[in-house]
Amino acid sequence: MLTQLLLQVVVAVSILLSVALAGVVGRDRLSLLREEWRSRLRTSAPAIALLLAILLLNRIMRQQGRSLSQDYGIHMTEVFYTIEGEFVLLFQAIASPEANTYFSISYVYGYVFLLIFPVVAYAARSKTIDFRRLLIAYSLNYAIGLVFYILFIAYGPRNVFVEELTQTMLYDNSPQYKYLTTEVNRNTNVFPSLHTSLSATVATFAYQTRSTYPRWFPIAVCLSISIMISTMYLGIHWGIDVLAGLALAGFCVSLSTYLVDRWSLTAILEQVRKRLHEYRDTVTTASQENS
Amino acid sequence: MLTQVLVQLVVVVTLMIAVSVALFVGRHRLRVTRTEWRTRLRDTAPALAVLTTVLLFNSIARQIVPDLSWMIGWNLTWAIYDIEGQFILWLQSFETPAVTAYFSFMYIYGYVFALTFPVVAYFALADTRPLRELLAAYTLNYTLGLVLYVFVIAFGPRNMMPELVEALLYDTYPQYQHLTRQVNRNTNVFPSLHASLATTVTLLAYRTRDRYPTWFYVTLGLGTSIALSTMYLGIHWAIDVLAGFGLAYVSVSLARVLVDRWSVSAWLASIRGRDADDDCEVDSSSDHT
Amino acid sequence: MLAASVGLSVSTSGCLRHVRSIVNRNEVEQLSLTITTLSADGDRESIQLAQDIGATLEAAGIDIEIDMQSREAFRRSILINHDFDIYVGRHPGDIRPDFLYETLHSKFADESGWQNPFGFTNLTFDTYLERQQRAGGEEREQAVNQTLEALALEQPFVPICVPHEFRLVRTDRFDGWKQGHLATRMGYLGLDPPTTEEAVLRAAHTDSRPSQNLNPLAVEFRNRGLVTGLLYDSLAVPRWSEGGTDAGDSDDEEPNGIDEDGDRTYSPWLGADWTWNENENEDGDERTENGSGIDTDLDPDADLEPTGTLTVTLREGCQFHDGHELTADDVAFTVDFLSDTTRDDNEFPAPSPRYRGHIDPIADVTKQGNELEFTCTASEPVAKRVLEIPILPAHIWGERTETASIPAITVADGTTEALITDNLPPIGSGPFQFENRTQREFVTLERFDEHFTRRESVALPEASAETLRIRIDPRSTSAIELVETDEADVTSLALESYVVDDVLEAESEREQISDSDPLEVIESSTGSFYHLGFNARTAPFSNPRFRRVIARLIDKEQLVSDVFYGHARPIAAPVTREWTPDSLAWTGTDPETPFLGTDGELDVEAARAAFEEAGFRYDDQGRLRVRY
Amino acid sequence: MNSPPDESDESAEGISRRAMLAAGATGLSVGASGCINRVQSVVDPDSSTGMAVSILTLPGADGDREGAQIARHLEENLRSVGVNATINTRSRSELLKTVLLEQDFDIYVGRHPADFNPDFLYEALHSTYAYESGWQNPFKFMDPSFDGEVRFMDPSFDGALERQRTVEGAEREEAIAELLWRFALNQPFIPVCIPNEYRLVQTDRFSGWEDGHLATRLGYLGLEPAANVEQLHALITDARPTRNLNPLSATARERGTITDLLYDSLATYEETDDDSESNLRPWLAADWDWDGSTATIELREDCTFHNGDPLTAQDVKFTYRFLADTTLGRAPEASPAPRYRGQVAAIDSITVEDDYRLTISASTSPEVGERAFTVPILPRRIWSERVDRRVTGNDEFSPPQGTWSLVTANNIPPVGSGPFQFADRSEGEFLLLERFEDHFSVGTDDVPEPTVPELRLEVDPGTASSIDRIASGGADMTTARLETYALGGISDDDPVERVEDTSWTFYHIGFNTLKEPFSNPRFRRAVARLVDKGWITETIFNGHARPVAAPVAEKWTPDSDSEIDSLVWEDKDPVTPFLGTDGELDVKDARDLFAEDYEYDDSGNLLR
Repeated sequence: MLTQLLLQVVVAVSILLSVALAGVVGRDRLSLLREEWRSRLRTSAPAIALLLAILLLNRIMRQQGRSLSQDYGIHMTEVFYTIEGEFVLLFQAIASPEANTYFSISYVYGYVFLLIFPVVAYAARSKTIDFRRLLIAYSLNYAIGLVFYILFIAYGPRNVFVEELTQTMLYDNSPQYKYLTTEVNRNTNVFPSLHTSLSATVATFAYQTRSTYPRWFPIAVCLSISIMISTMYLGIHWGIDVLAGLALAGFCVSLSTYLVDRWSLTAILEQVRKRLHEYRDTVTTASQENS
Repeated sequence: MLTQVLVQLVVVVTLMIAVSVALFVGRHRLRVTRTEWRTRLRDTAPALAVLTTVLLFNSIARQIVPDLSWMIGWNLTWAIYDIEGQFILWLQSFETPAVTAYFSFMYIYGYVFALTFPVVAYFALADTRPLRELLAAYTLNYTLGLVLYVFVIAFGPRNMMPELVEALLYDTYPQYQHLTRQVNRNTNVFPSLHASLATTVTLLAYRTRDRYPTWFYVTLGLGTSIALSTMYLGIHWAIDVLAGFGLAYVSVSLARVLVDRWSVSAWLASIRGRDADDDCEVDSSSDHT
Repeated sequence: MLAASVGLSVSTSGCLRHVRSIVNRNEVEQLSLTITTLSADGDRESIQLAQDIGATLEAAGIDIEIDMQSREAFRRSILINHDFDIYVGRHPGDIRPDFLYETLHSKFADESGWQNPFGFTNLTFDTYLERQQRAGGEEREQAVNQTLEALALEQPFVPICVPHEFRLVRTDRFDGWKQGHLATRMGYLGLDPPTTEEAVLRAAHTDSRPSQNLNPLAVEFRNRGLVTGLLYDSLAVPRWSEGGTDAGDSDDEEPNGIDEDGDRTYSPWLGADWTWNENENEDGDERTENGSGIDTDLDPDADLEPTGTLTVTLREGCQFHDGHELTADDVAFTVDFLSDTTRDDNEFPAPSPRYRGHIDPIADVTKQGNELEFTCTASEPVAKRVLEIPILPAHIWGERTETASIPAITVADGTTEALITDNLPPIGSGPFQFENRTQREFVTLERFDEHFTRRESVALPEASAETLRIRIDPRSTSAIELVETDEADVTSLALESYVVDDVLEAESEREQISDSDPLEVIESSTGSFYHLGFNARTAPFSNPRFRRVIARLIDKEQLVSDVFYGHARPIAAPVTREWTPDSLAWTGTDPETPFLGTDGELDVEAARAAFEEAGFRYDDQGRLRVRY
Repeated sequence: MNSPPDESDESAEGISRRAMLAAGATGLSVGASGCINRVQSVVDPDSSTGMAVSILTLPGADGDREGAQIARHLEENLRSVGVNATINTRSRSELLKTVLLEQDFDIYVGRHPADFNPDFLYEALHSTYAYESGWQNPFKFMDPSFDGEVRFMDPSFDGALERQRTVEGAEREEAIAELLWRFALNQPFIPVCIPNEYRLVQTDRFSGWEDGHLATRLGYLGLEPAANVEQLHALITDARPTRNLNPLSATARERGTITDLLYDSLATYEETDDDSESNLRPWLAADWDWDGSTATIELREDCTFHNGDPLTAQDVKFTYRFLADTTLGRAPEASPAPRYRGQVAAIDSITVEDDYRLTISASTSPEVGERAFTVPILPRRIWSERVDRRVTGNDEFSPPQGTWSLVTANNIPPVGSGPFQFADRSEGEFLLLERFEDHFSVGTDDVPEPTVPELRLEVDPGTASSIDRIASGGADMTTARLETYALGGISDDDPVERVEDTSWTFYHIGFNTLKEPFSNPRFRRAVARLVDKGWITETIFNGHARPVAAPVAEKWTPDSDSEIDSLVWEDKDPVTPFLGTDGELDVKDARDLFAEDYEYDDSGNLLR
C-alpha cells in the first residue's frame, strides 16, 4: 500500500519537475550543469553532507523522540487551543470537494515538488552559493524543528475539532495518505509547521533569485501559500504553528546567508598548506643562516 | 481604673527622675540650663517637633495597623515559635513572686523612666547634640518599628502557649492590662520596642559616658532587665528582643548621621540673609564638639 | 543508513526507558497541615486545644503548623474564604439540633457563614438531614438520632466538648440575674434595681468586636449576637429551660413564667401570639424507603411540599429607634432579605451568612394587617426557628442591597452592602438603642422608652437600667477585677475556664464570711461547643476514613481536664444532653471514636496502624505520607 | 461608612488616653479602620477566581474520535454555564498514565474496560483503593463503610459494594440495584453509553468468526482457514502492543486481548445465549466445583510455559500472591498490581493439594469469586527472579505502587502458557505471534485451538484505512472495535463481513473527586445534566451505541419493577436528564442549576 503510494508521488513529482525544469531553468543551464556538476558538487559537498546527516538524525529521533518528549516534553495542545480558539475553523468556510482535492494535492505532491525543484534549479546555476544556502536552510529548518518537536507535545486541530473538520480532514477523504505521513511524521509534531517553514524558505529564495528564475518566483509563492493554507484547512496545524513556521523560515534563511562561505573547507585547506610552506621556509632559512 | 494606673505611673516616674537628676545631673548643670534653656530649646525644636508628630501619627496608626497587617497577612508567629522553641519557658522556670514583681516594675516604670530621664539629662547639657540625637533615635525607633508592625503579624508567647507561659504581668497585676493594651495591640510584638528603646538609651549613654559616667552603668542594668522582663513576662519572643537590639543599633547610628545634616536654623538664617550670621555660629560651634 | 539508524535507535531506547523509570517515580510527600485557630487573647481555650491536638498529630507523623489569627481574621478565613485545612474553634451551636441542617447539608457547601463551612457533601447524609427537618414527633427524634449517628460515622467535624459558662455579677446594684440567660437579650432585662437612681448597668465585655461593628448579619463580628439581640427584636424568644439540662444548677431557670399558648419552646416577644396548623398530607411518609432506611428519591433537588403554615400576630404600635413604625412589612422584608440580600435585583441570590437555617424552611410569607402567615416546608419545631431572626427596618436595609464596590478591588459577586456595613449607628426596635462607642473601649446603649416592654399592658421583662454601658475589657482576670472593684456589674461573656476555679473559691470563701456579699457567680447552660473542623473540600480531609482516624487521636476527656480544668462536658454528639442518643452518650470515653491511647498519651503504634488501615502510608522516618 | 457621632463624645469621655489627641485624629483612625474592615470583608481571594476545568481526552482523529467528540460536547456546555473548560489531548498511554498512575487530572473522557460482571464496580469505586494507582478507583471516590467498627446501621457506598459481593441470586440483584441507585445519586463518574462492538473480517480466507468474542482469546481460536492459509493477519489501530506486553501494565493494557493469547487463565469468558448462568468456561482448569465459598480446581495436566517450564498449581498460587503484592512481601507495605485488583481481592487463601489440584477459598460468593479465574497465570520462576533482581538486599524498600519498573517494564519477550507465543515485533509497526505447539488445546477437539501457525498483528493508522485495507484483501480482520464514523465505508460486494459482539465497555466522564469542586456530588450531578447522552449516541455514534444511566449490562439495570426507581433508559436519562433538547443546552436552566450551589461573578463566570 505504502509502496504504491510512494510510487504515485514519485511519478507525479518527477513529471512536474521535468516540466518545470524545461519551463523555468532552460536547456543551456542544464547542459552546463552536465559539464560542471563535479566541481559544483565538490564546492557544495559540505552542505550536502550536513543536510544528509540532519535528515538521518531526524529519522532516528522520529522513533526515539517519542519516549524523550514523553519524559521531558511539555503538553501544549491546551495552550494553543486556549490562545487561538477556533481560528482554523475559519477555513471551513471555503470547504468544498474541489477545495479538498486541491489542498490535499498541494499538501502532498505540491509540497514535495516545491522542496525538490529549487535544489535542481539552483544546482543548475553556475554560482553554487544559492544552492548551498538552500541546503543549509533546509538542514536548519529540520534541525530546529526537531528540537521543537521534542520540547513541545501538541496535537493538531483535527484531533480536537473532530466533527467540524470531518468533511475536510485529509485522512478521512483519502486515508491512504496516512501511511505516507505516519512514515515521515508523528501526530504530536505540529509546532512549528515544517510544511510552512520549508515552503516559506523556498519562497524567499525564489524571491531573492527572481532575477535568474523570474518564472519560478510566482509559482513558488502561489504554491507555498496554498500549502500553508492547506495545513490549516486540512486541520493538520494550528494557526500558531503556521506563524511559528514563518518565523522559523525567516530565521533559517537569514542564518543561512550568514553562515555560507563563513568556513569554506577549501579555504581552510589553503590556509593549512600555506602555513606548512611558511614553516618549511623559516626552517630552511634558519638552517642556511646557521651554515 | 486606667486613670489611676496612669496617675500612679506619672507620680512614680517623676519621683525617680527627680532623684536621678539630683544624682547624675547635679546643681551646676541645672543652673546653666536655667540660663540658656531658650537657645537649647530652639536648637532641639525641630527634632522635638518631628518626634511629637511621629508619636501622634503612631498613636493614630496603631488603630489601623493590625487590620492592615491582616490584609498583608504575613503571619510569623509559627516561624518564630519554630525557631526559638521553648526558650521563654526556660526563662520562666526561674519564676518567683519577687522576680515577677521586679520585672513587672521594670517593664512598666523602669521603662518609662529609662525613656524620659535621658531627655532631661541631655537637656541639661550645654551641647544639645546628644539630646537631638536621642530624640532622632526615638523617632527612628518608632517609625521603623511601625513599618515592621505593619508588615509582620506576630503574637506574643503568652498568646501562643497560654497554659505554658504564665502571662505573669496580666495575671498578677491585671490593672496593667488596661495600660499596655491601650499602648499595644497584641499582634505588635516584632520587634520589641521596649527592648529597642531601652537599648537606644543605653547606647547613647555609652557615647555620653564621659559626661554621665554613672548613668551609663545604670542604663546597662535598666536595659538588660527591661529586655529580660519582656521575655520573662511572656510578652515578647527572644527573637523580637534581638530584633529590638538590631533596630536600636540602626536607629542610633542613623540618628548620628542625620543629626546636623540639615540645620533648620541655618536654613532660616540663609533666608534671613547676611545679618543673622551669629545664629549659624551656634550651630557650627555645636558641630565641633 | 537505515540499519545504522535502527541500531542507534535500539541502544538509545534502552537508556531512555531506564531514564523514564527513574523520572516516573513521583514521590508522595509528607502530610503537613495547618491548624487555624484563635490567639489566646481571642480565645484561650482554642489555642490550647490546637496546641495539644497539634502535638498528638505530630506524634502520629503529621507535620503541623499552627496559624493563629485574630477573631475577625479567623472567622473570615474559616467561614467566608474557606481557606484552611483544619481549624479549632467554638461553634455557636444551639439548644436544639436543627442547626445541624444548615451546618452539614451539601447545598450550603459553597455559601459563607456558619452554614457548612466544612464543605461537607454527602448525599446520603443530606437525606437524613432533610428527614430530620421535615419529620415531626417520634419520627423526628429518630431522624435526629440517625443524623447524629451518621455524623459520628463521617466526622465532618469533631465535636470536642461543651464548656460550662460562668459569669460574675454584682447583686448590690442590680439583681435578678438568674431570670434570663446572660448570653441572650433576656439576661439584661427585668433586672430589679434595689435603688432607682442606679441607672447605669455596666457590663465588662472581653470581646472588642461589638465596638467595631454592630451589623447583625456580619458573621465575622457576631458570636451569639448578644449586643445585637439587645438592639434588635425578634418575634419570639427561645426558652432555655429545655436545653437547660446542661448546667446542673440552672435547670430551674424559667424565663418570666408567662405561658399563654402553652408553647414550651418559645415565649412571645415582638410576636404577641402564633399558631401552627399542619398540612394534611405529610409527604415525609410517601417517600419510598429501601433496606438501608434511606428514601430512594433520586432527585434531592425536588421542590418540597409545604408541610404547614405558621401564623404570627404582631404587637401593635411598635416602632424603631428612629421613630418609624414597625409593621408586618418589615417582618416580611426581613425574611425575604435574609434569604437574598440582593432582593432579586441580581441574577443569583446572595443569602445572609447568618440565620440561614432559620429562614430556609420558609417557602412564602403573606401578610394582612399585623397578621403574618409563613408557609413552611418543615416540621413545626423547625419552622418556628424563623421566630428568632432579628427584625430589620425595611427603610434602612432596603438601601443596602447593591453589591458593595470599592474602587480598584474586585468584589465577589453577592457581597452586598448589607453584609459588610458596620451598621453604625444601628437602628433596631430592641429594648436598648445605640448611644455611642469608642473602638476597643466601650459601647453605650440607652434604654428605648418606646419599646413595648415599657408598656403597662405588657408583662414582659423590661429594661430597668437607663443606660447599658458595655466596657470592652481585654481579659477575664481584669474583667473580674472590674466587677470586684465595683466598676462593672457583670461579665457579659463567659469567664475563661482557667480563672473559674479561683472565682469559685473566692465565692465560697466570701459566703463563709458574710452572706450579704454582692458578688455572685452564675452558671448558665449553653449549646455552644468546641470542635475541630475539617476542610472536606480538599484531600485528604475529604476522606472520611482520615477524618475518623484524626477524631480518634483526640482525647476529649483529657483535654477537658487539661484545658478546661474540668469545667466542660466532653461530647460525641454536638447537641444538648436530652437530644443525645443513647448510642452516643458519653461513657468516660468516646462511644464512637475512642481515643487511641490512654489519658492523653497517644499509642503511636495504634495510630499508625489506624492510618495505614485507612489507606495511608508511612515512610521509613515514620512520617505520614499522602498523595494530594 | 462610620458614624460621625463618635468624635463629639470622644472628647467628652475623659478616660481615654487618646482624649488628649485631637478628636479629628480619632475620627480619622476609626474611619480608616472601618474602611479597612470593609475592604477585608469585601475582598475574597478564593471566589474571585473563576472555575477552570481541563478535560483530558484522546486525540480525536488518531486516537478515539467518539471520545474526543464527547469531550467537545462537554467542553462547550461547560463553557456556556460559565466554567472555563479546555480540552487537553494525550496519547493513549499518556492519558492512562496521567489518570491511573499520576492522578493529576480534573475530568477525563475515556472508555472503561469494565467487565461482563457488574462486580468490576467494586475495584472501580471502593474507597480502600482510593490511594492506589492503577485501574482501581482512579476517581478517588470515597464513601467508606465502617460496618466493622460501629454499633449502628451504616449505609454507605462501600457497604453496597461489599454487599453485592457476598449475597447471591435475586438478593444480589437487589444489592446491585441499591448500589446502582447510590451510584446514580453520587455520579462518581458519568456513564455515557455502551458502543456496539463491530469488527470487520475477511470471509474468504477464514470462516467461523462468530464462534468467539473477538476481544477474548476464543475469538482467535478455532477459526477455519481456507486451504494453504498460513497466517492470520490482524490489524490493530493501537501501537502499544508492539512496545509493551506486560500483562500488569496499567497504561499498555485495556481489554487485554493480546495478553489473553499469550497467557492462559483458569477460566475464559464465553458468550452464552442466556445470561442467567455464569459466562465462564474452564480453560487452564480442567474443572472446578464450589463447596460454599471454597472452590476445588483441577488443572489440566502437563501444560508448559513457552520456555518449557511445566505449569503447576504452584504457579497458580504464586500468580495470585504476586498480583496481591508485587513485592512478594519484601516491602514494608504491600504493592498490589495496577490491574486485576478486584479479582484478586476476592480470594482469601489458596492451598495447593498437589501439582494439579488446589483449593481456593473466596471471601465472596462463587459468582463473584469466579472472576478471579480470569487473571493470566504467570510463570513463577521468571517473575520471582524479576522481583529478586529489583529488590536487592536493602531492607527499606518501598516501590511506588503501580509505577515501579516491574509493572511498567515491557516484558519482551513475554513467556506465558497461552495458545500463541511471541515471535517478533518492530516498535510501532507489527507484532508477530506463532502457534505454541505444546498448548493443551492443540490437537484436542473439545476446546478450540489455534488453527494457523502465525498471527501477525499490524499497526494501522486508523479505522478508515483498515477498512480499505481489509476490503482490498490486505488483511484478515480488525482486532480493535470499528469507530462508527467509518462504518459507512464498508461496501457489501467485498468478501468482508461485519461481526458484532456483545459489548460491556462504556464511554464515561471521570471526575477526580479529590479535587474541588468535583468532590461535591451536587456539582457532579449538575455536570451530568450537561451531557446529552441520547444526542451523543444519535449523532456521534450514529445510533451504534446504547445510552446508559447505569454502567452495567441491561440484565443488571434496575427496571420499573425493582423496588428503587428504574434506571432503564427511556429516551431520556432517568436520573440526570439533559438540560435542553437534542444537544442544545438550555443555558438559563443550566446556570440556575449551578447557581444553587455556586456563585457567579458579574461577567457570568462560575466561581469556586
